[in-house]
Amino acid sequence: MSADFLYLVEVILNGLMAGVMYSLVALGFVLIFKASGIFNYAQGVMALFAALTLVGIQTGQVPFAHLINAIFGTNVHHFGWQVPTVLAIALTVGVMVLFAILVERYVLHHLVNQEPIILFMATIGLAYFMEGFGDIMWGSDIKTLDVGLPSGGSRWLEDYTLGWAAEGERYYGMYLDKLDMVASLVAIVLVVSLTIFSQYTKTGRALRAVADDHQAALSVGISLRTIWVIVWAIAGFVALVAGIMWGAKSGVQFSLSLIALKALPVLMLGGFTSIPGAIIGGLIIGVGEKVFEYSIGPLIGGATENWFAYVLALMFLVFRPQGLFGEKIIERV
Amino acid sequence: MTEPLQKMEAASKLLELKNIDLSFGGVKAISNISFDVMEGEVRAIIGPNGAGKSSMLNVINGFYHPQQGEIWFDGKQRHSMKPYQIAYQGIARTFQNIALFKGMSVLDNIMTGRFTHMHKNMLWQALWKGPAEQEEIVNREFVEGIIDFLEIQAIRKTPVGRLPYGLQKRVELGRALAAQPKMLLLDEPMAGMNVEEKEDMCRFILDVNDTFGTTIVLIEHDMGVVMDIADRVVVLDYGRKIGDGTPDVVRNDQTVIDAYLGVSH
Amino acid sequence: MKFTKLATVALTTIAVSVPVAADLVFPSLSYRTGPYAAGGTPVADGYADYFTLLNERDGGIQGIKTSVPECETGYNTAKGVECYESTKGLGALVYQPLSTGITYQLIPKAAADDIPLLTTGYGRTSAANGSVFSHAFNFPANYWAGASRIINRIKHENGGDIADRNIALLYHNSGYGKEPIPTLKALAEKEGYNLTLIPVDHPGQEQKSQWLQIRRERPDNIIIYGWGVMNQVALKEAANIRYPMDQMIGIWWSGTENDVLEGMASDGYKAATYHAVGNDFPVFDDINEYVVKRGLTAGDGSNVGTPLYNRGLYAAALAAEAARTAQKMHKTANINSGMMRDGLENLVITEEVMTRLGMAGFGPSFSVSCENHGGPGSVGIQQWDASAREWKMIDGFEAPDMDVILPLINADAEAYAAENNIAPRDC
Amino acid sequence: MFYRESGDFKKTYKLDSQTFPIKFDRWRYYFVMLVAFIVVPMFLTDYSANAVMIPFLVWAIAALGLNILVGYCGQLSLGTGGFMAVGAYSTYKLMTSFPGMDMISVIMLSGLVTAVVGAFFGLPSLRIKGFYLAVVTLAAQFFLVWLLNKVPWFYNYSASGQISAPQRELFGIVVTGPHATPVAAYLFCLIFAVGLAWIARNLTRGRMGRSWMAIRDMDIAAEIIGVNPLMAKLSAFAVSSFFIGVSGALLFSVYLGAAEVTEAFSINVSFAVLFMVIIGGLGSIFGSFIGAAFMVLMPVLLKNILVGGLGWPTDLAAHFELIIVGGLILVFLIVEPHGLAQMARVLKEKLRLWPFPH
Repeated sequence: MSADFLYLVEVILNGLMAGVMYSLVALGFVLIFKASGIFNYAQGVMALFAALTLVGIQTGQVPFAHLINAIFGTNVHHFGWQVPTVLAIALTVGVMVLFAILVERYVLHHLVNQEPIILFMATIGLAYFMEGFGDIMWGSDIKTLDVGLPSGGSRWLEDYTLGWAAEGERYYGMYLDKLDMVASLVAIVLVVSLTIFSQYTKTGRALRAVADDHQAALSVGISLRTIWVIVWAIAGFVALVAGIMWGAKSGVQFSLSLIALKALPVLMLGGFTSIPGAIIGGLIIGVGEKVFEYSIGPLIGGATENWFAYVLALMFLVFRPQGLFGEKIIERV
Repeated sequence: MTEPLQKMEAASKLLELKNIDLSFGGVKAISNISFDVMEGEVRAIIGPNGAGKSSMLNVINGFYHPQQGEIWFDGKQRHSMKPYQIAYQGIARTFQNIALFKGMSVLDNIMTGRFTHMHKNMLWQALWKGPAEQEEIVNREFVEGIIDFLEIQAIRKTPVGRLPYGLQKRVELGRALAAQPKMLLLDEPMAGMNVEEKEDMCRFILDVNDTFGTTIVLIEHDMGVVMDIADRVVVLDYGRKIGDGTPDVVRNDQTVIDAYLGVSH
Repeated sequence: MKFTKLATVALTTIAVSVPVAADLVFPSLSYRTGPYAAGGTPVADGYADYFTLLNERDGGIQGIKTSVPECETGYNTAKGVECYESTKGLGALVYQPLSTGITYQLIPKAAADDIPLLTTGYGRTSAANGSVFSHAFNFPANYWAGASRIINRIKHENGGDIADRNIALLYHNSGYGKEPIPTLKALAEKEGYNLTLIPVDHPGQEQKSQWLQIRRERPDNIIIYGWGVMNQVALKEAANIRYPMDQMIGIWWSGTENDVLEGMASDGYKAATYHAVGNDFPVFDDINEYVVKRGLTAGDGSNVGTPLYNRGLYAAALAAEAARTAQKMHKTANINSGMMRDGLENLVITEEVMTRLGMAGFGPSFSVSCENHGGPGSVGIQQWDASAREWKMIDGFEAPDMDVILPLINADAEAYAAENNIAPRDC
Repeated sequence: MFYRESGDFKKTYKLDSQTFPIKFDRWRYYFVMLVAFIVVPMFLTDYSANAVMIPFLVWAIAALGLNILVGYCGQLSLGTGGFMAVGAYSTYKLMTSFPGMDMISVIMLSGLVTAVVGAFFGLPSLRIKGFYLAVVTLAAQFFLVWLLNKVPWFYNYSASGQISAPQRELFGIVVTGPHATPVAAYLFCLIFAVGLAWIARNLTRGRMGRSWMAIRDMDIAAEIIGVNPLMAKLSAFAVSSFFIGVSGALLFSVYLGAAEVTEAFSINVSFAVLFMVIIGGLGSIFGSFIGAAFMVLMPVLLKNILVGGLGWPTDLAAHFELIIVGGLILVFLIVEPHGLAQMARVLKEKLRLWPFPH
């Protein structure tokens, strides 16, 4: 095989992996949109807050340290103990569930049956609030996240594929990042369990009923409160997973909340209401973005990923205006 | 009895549908239906639910494009035209479940009906003072005429979303009338109304037909209303025409009775 | 509309607080929040701590206390302009906006308000041409000097000849990142190496396709002009594809304590710098004694001696030295911003001056003149020693390839002068 | 009590369709205009002009433009940043290649250029609706920023891609560049803000506005009564982009003086202007101004109170600023989901009946 072909395969594989990382973030958006028709702008900030909380608990950091020092002039920083990873993750999930309960009680409870644009506005306020709150609680310096995830390229694969290219061509073996492989496994497990949960369990069906019409679901006896708490808790968990994967890559800091931008084209392509759509949309965007950058990017100056992802989503949308897997928009007169 | 007939011979054919076929995917909504509507006539379309009445209305005003058949309006054959182009030809309609613009007041909703009659371009409207305002006032007077006609002066400025069902139906009729149409399509205008409101609506329909001379195509379930005000009636069942003629002819037609009394096919 | 009237009246009363009598005001436009907080906080701490040291140890500069009003810009140009306008009235002597974007806004404004700008190691490179930019200074070094010095370092490592070597520039796809490109292209013609440009879009968290391209093309050297999260991700991806760390050289904004990885992963990574690293200088003993022990540090005192902290400290020292020069020139301790401009324009930093400040060998010695506001542009090279977990200076401060850079600076300055019809001063 | 309303009947239709039918409102409007044009310039300092009033006016124009598209026509757009960049860069090109051209026509032309670009990116809106339409405008946002950053012709081949506004006068008064006095710059922006507000007012109450609102509420019914959906949507995109282009031009030439596309016109700008429109109130001219005031002035006011007044450390103050702004958005939302303008309307209704309950 020629080196160019192998390079293309490598780009496609890495594109798939990147797509998985995008869809991890997109999953949180889909979950909340599916159950409450809200486009949750605060999903990125929730991922940041979850990752900050995890690192904070793990390294025994004193929450609100900066605030306490400013008010009481003390100089306290760390409790001094190290919490094992699994316990830290469990505690963080607890914090996210608490967050879900508070959001439901103080925000969503008042906004039953409002138009989506109003609920979208609520998530904007929530995003600003969480951004400031997260920074005050855990400080805004860069924290390294060590959850025992493997990092670095997989040496075995590089050596194994070293000899594949035709002689005389510069080829250094196929490169795949171990972290991405782990992320793909986690994503697949997550998607399968969420799909099963939403299709076949009782609460899953209730969740889909609430998504279509709040009042109709209420009239049938589904308690909107518990459904929304469950959904926001799951979305919080998905945000934690996304936070861990992206945090392990670039360290936990403010710009982690910007990963939400990467999820937008995936949502547009895969449709807002389908969990498989989030994964397949992510894969298509990931591969499309990387292959375009690999083939045409250098000719027109590079860094084309950002806008091409949207152009790609746009191409699909022109044929199916509600996304690949979204429900068909039926217009009855 | 004779009076509607004279009206019929003198008038010319306003609308003619020739063997229309309409299907969604495999489902055949309308199969091979032809009928015509005379100018100035009150034409009723009746039939059980799902007979294809609303689909027929949507075909007339261009929202659905039939797979087969010809549509002749005002003497000209209509090729594939977009709904808004058909509105300019002078066809207006009301909807089965009210399609009012909830974000606007009653007055604005009816003024929107005047859209086809106002022509000042964007720059004039941005300037507002001068021709654009003049045109606005002329159209406002016409709309005020309709508001008086429909007796809804009191609710002129309230947002449409707040009105009760009966009044919303009236506002929708007002919007359709504002377009000064040659032909008015009414999709179950009296559904969900009590007797007194039904009488008002019939009075309005007949007044519109008499004073403005607008041809009316009416879909209605209430046989009493249909028999009273309709000049001619078309009966549809499962997408096929099973009866056409004056109300008396249709009332005694055996196939129509079977369709209504539910003889199994 | 009513709401805005209330806001303006409330604002004007607060903003125009009475200027503190006769303090030397050095406003600090810092960013401790937002995507670049980790980079901005130590620099702001170093800047404020040096002036606290002067107040505590010497009672200010020649007897006049210094005050450092801080204003949060979050590395955002609109907030930067707002901070400039709000602190301008307090008798500000010099502005160090710490962001290329804000510098471009302030160059015309500061010139009109007769307040000098000092942008050591960033900002608009062609501000080095003093005759066009009367109020902007960017000594001792700027981006083009850094780029040229890095190329000289690569030449030095390869016996002086880098013809048809492949050098890649990985840069933040913004004004800051694109600044060195003209210089590197000019040097490419002169030295014969071929340059590939690899842009990374903000925020730079996802660089997979860039590093796959690097892995395919295997450039001999990579120059990094990054800022924020982009640096950490770049070094992590380089370690992942096992790219040799000692063939990578970053500009000073990509060679800080935040950018290097845990463990041995980034051992050997080099970066250009215009000031020394570490804290074995007498000035740091004073900092510990007069500032840290008395609990007056602006931050939590943990970043003293890190590259970013030293950069803030060095910028403050240069500003203080310029103020002292202005006081001597105008024979008054109470100087205003116009006098400060003259102080900056006649600043002379020699080895004796540095030893007096307790910073012998901390930075290059240079002198500023009317037509050369950029100084010699001498830059050193530092290397990350992962085992000792600290940066080490491996190459002294040397002047860059001025005969390539100077024409570029003058060309760009003349274009700016033509566009804004400024008559260049004849120095 | 405030509203002497009884007996205030309109005899002609012309009077009935006034902007401010109630006399008290008309007087209040004249008073606000008096304050804006005469009183504020008297108390204008450098700080209050460059940090408070001019940004408020510039962002109000952008919010006005986006409100026409999102509030009146129902087409969600996240491309505001990109369109403002087009406005700014066309101003820069016009100013540098035609130095003689006066500032008003420069700004208007930039608005027209942006209107054409906006209409082009509005084309797919015929097939795609709702949140999915946001992708079209997001593609526009990222593509325009990438294009203006990559093609050196747009920034006259300067090294770093930064563009700075040269000095220009209008009727002999310096308006752009560093020597522009705060009053001149403020009044220049104010003329545009008030003029464009009136244009928006007239457009949205006439035939064009009704066709937009018809498309927003139920586009099938609108199409059937004669509104050509493509023309309506494209005109909404064009007019909205004209406003946003003008605001981008003013942001670059008068407010900031220099701009760099990836930083000054990033995706955050698109989100910020969308928040202004939603919080201010969809489909209301007054809402756009109030939304802009809230999102621009609230952080500045909080900063001055927290840092200037209470002397907090700057980063704590910045974090609390976010918390307070986020908290206020949530509180306003729960009290009145339809935005501040609706809250003002409800307040006005109460005032008209005050002190009587109904």
